[in-house]
Amino acid sequence: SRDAGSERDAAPVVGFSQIGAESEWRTANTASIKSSLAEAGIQLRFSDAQQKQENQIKALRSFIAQRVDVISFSPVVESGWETVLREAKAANIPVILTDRAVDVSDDSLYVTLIGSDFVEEGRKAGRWLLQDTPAGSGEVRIVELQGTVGSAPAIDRMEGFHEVIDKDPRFKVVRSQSGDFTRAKGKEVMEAFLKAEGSKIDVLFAHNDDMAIGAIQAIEEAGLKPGKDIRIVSIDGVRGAFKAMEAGKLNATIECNPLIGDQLADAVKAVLEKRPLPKRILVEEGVFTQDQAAAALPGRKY
Amino acid sequence: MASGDADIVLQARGLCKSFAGIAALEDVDLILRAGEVHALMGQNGAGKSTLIKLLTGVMRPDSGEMWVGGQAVSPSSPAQAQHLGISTVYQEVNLCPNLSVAENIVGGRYPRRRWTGAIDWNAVNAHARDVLAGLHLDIDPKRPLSDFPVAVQQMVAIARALSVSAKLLILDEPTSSLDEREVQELFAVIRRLREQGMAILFVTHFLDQMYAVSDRVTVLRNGRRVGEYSATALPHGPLVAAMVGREIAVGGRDAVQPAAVGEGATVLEAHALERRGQIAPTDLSLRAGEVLGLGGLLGSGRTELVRLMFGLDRADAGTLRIRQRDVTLKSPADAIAQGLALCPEERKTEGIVADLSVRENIALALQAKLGLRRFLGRSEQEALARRYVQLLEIKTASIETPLALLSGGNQQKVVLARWLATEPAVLILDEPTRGIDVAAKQEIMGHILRLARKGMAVLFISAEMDELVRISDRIAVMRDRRKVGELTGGCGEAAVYDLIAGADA
Amino acid sequence: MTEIYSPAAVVPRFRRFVAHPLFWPLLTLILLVLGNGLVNPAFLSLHWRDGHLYGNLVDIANRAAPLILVSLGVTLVIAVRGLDISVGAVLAIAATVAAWMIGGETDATRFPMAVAITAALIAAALCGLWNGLLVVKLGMQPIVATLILMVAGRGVAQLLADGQILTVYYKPYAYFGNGFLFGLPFSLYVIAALCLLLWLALGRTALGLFIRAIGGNPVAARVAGVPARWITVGLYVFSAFCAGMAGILVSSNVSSADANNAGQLLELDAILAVTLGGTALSGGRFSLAGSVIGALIIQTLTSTIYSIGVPPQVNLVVKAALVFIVMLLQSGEFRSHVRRLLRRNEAGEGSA
Amino acid sequence: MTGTARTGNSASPASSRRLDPRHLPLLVTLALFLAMAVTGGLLYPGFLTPQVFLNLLIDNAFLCVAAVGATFVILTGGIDLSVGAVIAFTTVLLAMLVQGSGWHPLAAIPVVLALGCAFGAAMGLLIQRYRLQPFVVTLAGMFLARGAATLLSVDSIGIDHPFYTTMSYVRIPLGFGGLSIGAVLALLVVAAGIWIAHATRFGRTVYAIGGSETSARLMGLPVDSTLVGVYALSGFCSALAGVIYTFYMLSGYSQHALGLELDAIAAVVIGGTVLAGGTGYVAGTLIGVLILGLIQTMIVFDGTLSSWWTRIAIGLLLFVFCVLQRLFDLRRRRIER
Ligand SMILES: Nc1ncnc2c1ncn2[C@@H]1O[C@H](COP(=O)(O)OP(=O)(O)OP(=O)(O)O)[C@@H](O)[C@H]1O
Ligand SMILES: Nc1ncnc2c1ncn2[C@@H]1O[C@H](COP(=O)(O)OP(=O)(O)OP(=O)(O)O)[C@@H](O)[C@H]1O
Ligand SMILES: [Mg+2]
Ligand SMILES: [Mg+2]
Repeated sequence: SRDAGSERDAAPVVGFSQIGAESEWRTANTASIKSSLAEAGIQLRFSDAQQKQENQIKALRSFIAQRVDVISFSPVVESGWETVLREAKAANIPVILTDRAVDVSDDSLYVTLIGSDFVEEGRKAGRWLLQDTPAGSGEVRIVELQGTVGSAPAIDRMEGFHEVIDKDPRFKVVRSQSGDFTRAKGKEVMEAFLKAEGSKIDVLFAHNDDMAIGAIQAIEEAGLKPGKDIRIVSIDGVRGAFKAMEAGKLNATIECNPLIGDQLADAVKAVLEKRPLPKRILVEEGVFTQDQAAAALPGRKY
Repeated sequence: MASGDADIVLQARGLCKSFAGIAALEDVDLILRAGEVHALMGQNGAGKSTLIKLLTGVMRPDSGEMWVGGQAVSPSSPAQAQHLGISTVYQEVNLCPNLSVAENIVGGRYPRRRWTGAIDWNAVNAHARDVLAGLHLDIDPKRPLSDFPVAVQQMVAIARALSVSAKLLILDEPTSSLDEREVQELFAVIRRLREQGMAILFVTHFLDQMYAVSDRVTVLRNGRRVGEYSATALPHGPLVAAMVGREIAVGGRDAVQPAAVGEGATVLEAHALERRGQIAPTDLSLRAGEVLGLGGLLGSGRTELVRLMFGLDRADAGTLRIRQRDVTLKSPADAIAQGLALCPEERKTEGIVADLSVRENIALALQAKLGLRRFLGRSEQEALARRYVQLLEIKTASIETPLALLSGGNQQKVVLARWLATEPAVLILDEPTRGIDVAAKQEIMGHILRLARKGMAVLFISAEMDELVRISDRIAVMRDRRKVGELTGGCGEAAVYDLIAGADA
Repeated sequence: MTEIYSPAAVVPRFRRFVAHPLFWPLLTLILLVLGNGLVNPAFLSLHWRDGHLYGNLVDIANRAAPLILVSLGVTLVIAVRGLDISVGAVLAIAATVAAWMIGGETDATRFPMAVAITAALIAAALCGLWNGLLVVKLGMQPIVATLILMVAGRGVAQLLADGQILTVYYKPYAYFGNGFLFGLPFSLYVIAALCLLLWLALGRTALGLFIRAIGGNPVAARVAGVPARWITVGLYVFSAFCAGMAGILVSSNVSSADANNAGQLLELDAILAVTLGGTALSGGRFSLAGSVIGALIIQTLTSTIYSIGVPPQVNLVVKAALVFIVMLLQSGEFRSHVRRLLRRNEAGEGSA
Repeated sequence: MTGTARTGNSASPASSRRLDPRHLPLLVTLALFLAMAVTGGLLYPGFLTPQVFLNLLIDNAFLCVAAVGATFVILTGGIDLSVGAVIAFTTVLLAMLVQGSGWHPLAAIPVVLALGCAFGAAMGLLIQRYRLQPFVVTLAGMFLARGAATLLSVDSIGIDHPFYTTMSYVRIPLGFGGLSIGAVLALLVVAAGIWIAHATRFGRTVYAIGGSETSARLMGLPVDSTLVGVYALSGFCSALAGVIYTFYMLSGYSQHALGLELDAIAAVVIGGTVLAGGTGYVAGTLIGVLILGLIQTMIVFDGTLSSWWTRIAIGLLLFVFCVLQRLFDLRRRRIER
């Protein structure tokens, strides 16, 4: 086996385990990581887990067997990492998390977490809705398109959103159903909502842009005007969402920034140089509305 | 119990069974006694197998009663029947092709190792070898059953039934795929068991076999019991009359007259055809208008040879000429396009499509010959099916009945009809009359001869030597996977046997 | 009991009707729809809007269209003792090819739409050819042969799309999945055309007979001269072709091709539809009409779940319960078991 | 008399003792596995280390256990699609019992095992009693089990009971590396599976049913109870796999083991078992699992593949493997005939 110490100066090796390639967001995330690490002169061992935690654990074990210098990964879920992270620690390989936290008893099992906060995204969507709704308006009937049942973003975004709107009795989520984060399902479920509720829907909250884009089509086919008859807020901030906002069909999108490559590269360098790092590195994210869309669109990378 | 007779092993009274309103058995009585071989006779579809299925718990009777050893019983599964001491060989080989021969014999009653309780495979194989040896069958019991042709499978099924120490042994047409010598082995065993006091129920279509071992006969006709007779007191004529319901002449050598053959053109010519491990280089030629018989013992390679000629297997060497042109047959479809037809030996695996109706089964080969686009259409298929159902006297509720529901002999007739319907130039028949009753067999033989006289070339394989000798214009004899000689028609059975035994002579 | 009170002439006809293999699937579908209507009368309402029919039933038919297409193909593969679990991946490939070839950010197309669609269908058919050859030439087990494409196919689709969801802005493309012709969704005409084609192919040629013979006993069919290998390959091609058409419908419906998610788990739904329709997975016995009904049952189930508004975490349990009920209803053994129980109860009450 | 034709055909005892020709496909599969491993070793440094191969077992222990259960089902000609869902349900229930209700794991584990077994038996009963197709029944079972898991909890629940943490970290030392408890359990299950398949009446009835259900019935074998038993066994194996999964993950989550049933079936089939039933070996299933694991390991070691190339590469490796397997098999058959 090779001598990790002597090669460290030449080209440090990072093993990165990605969740998968389930959405454009994820693809942009992967691309950002790949290009930033390459620019920084870091060698990348990339592994795709196809949405399965066990695959991620297998990948981490292989990284340990290969004696990479740093391990980084976006955990599929929070729990279940204790054992393999201990193995990494025993092998003296530092771990950097991206995207979301892990639930471990011992904080020292990872160095830092770079990423967004799904609960906060849900809250932002809720706050936007509060702001956008004129004071003194009557009941606001909301339908919600959830992400894949049981998935972390779905659970957290729902939690954050409800945390905000539940405080105001005017807001009522009348229907909530999973659209699996896809356009096709988003459209199909929205069709069913429209049939069931008629024109009594005021707001649509979608856990991601893709479902919102699908739902917009369903709303148009039902003869209603998306963005006007039904206000729509969703999360992610992909290009398609900006286009929809430009056309006035989507009201707001909460950015969830996948471009964390540079921050990851910096963190890797810091770890290798044994510089201290904060336990949490936040990613810059904003809320975009229709009036900002046209200006922001050309600059969007994903 | 109805009768005080102590040696009655099984008694059945008033058994009735109907399928979808059509009676297969009506009010049938049967008495089987220890130390007696009881034959069950009847035409195809008379209800023999159905009766056996009722006795062995495969099906429940609609009405009627049964006693075993004086106890009223109504077995609801074969396992229960086995518990009652009834051991059965069903008409179709009902074993598991994927399991080894030994396991098929022992299956369900495995010897165990003392400590672990695990199956003792050495004991299993040894036991199987013993049972097989009792039938003078020397095969490796560890090989899967599917490695062996039906004849051997049939012997294995018999071996399984014999390996149980039962009170009653039921054999449904055990001899239909066996040749003379195997039959003799079986009869020797049957006689031994009779001496030991076992009751035996035996179904066959061969009258001489019936006379050879049976003490009593029950005759069924159209699902009704015609009567029970003592075998010695019932000569040929009355027996057939009881089965068929009218007088017919059977077995006379002049029943079918092989007319003198003209010199027809050679239609099929095999030259040094060879497949390693199966067929040594063999020549064979076949002329239009003749019936060429192919004689030999089980495993002499007859089936393998015709498979090569029909494109079912590829030859390693040698040539095949059809109508003076060299051909390479890649599949049966090619052979059929050349005007060949092969009625295969193994009805269950290569013949019937059980889920399809009688009509579709009959039309299948002709349709394959015509191709996808020239579709026969429902009415044409119906006409075809009707014609052959009538011609071969196939007993079926309707031509739309799934073939699975027909009796064994009638299934065989359907497969035969399928090939007759293609009106081929060369018709190869591998054991075509297996399981077909006496009366029908004569009709079929006559029909085949008539076809030959009209110019068809027929290659005929049969385990029944007298039938072979009677119908063939020429007989080619095979031994040890090669042709050892040819004889002309009417040469007599002895001559064929001499040739078969040639090496020893 | 019916036998006693109904007029003698009606009984056999009723019996024959009940005995028809499609009776129970059809009854299930009708009960499902009616049940929905009871809970929510609006479910059954159909009205005319912007020159076409509008309502849940139209949605169900339209939504079920891709599943119906795929189920038809899979039915025939299963009928010859095969299995095709690559349909979802093939659907994704076809959708991606079509979307990529039309492509672009604007209304202009990269290739003419007809070319794009033809290419997508050809790509799908080639996938089927690949499956068929693996099964027939190499004798691989159908499930592994198609597993290979199931795994790799989606990768190929993502490779073509570079991991992006390809959005199609070219308006006419949206017609296939969204358009209406004479008031009914266009996709229904696609289904109708395919059914007609199949009806002709199976009823007017010997194909139906051959397929059932191959499924019933492949060896016997081969001995009888049926070109079993070619037909089998052909059916894999057909199945993939159907998946390709479904891909076009799906991608057209949302005006985009999502290589990763399009047709996800479709193979399971398709096989479920096929089985609910009465086709035996062991081959031989198959019913195309049954598969259509099966697909409609599945889509109605899905719509039911949406329209009765169960929380999403209960979805699967509800679906499971409904599938169990549907299955048991269709099982003759179960029905006679229930009948026996009822009769015993009646007898018990009588004696008491 | 008829000896000429017969004795020529019986295999000579010497050769049959040396190698049963029916084991040949298994050996070919094993040889291909080794060839593939060597190829990996040549391509990637650090690949041919003992721990990498032990990891194959550690990381796929649950798959292995579930696949052994699936092998029996497939041998009867059935299929069990509920495997992954039962695993997920087991993990969630275990986590809730241990974490939420404070049960000791040793009390909770028998409960979930019994539940898994009962669930399988219930499906088996439906299949056997009402002649329902296994595919639909177990698919509905899959919906039900996963739905029940989601109902119990949508969140992923971590388990930090000391018993669990030790089960998770302990490595049985083998000199050249260590095996986890789960891996050892998996090997035991494989051994038990081989024994059941080969040396018990239940196992042999399974093969007989796969060969021909009607024949098995006519032979008087206990077909009905065996059919139910086979699904119960598969349910038990799935639940046990779920237990091993919790050792492995220290968490219970309704989305665990998504699509694992297909991996299990693939492992069984690659291991040489025929989906139509009747032929195959439990040992082959172990090799099948290892092959799937090896393919994944090779891809991680490569480390340059993007997500979609990963899929394509898995497909290609699967393809190469299956083609070689088939070609060897076809050759063997030709030689044997
Ligand atoms: N399961 C079934 N369903 C419908 N009809 C059946 C069924 N089994 C048998 N039959 C019919 O019952 C009649 C008797 O069949 P059976 O098999 O007992 O005849 P057999 O005397 O054994 O004839 P063979 O000599 O040809 O074997 C036949 O007409 C057959 O078609
Ligand atoms: N009695 C037997 N003992 C062992 N093997 C046999 C026996 N009979 C046939 N076989 C097997 O069958 C093969 C050849 O059988 P084949 O069917 O070609 O012979 P056949 O002359 O057509 O016999 P049949 O009269 O059964 O049709 C042999 O290779 C052998 O394996
Ligand atoms: Mg019979
Ligand atoms: Mg033969």
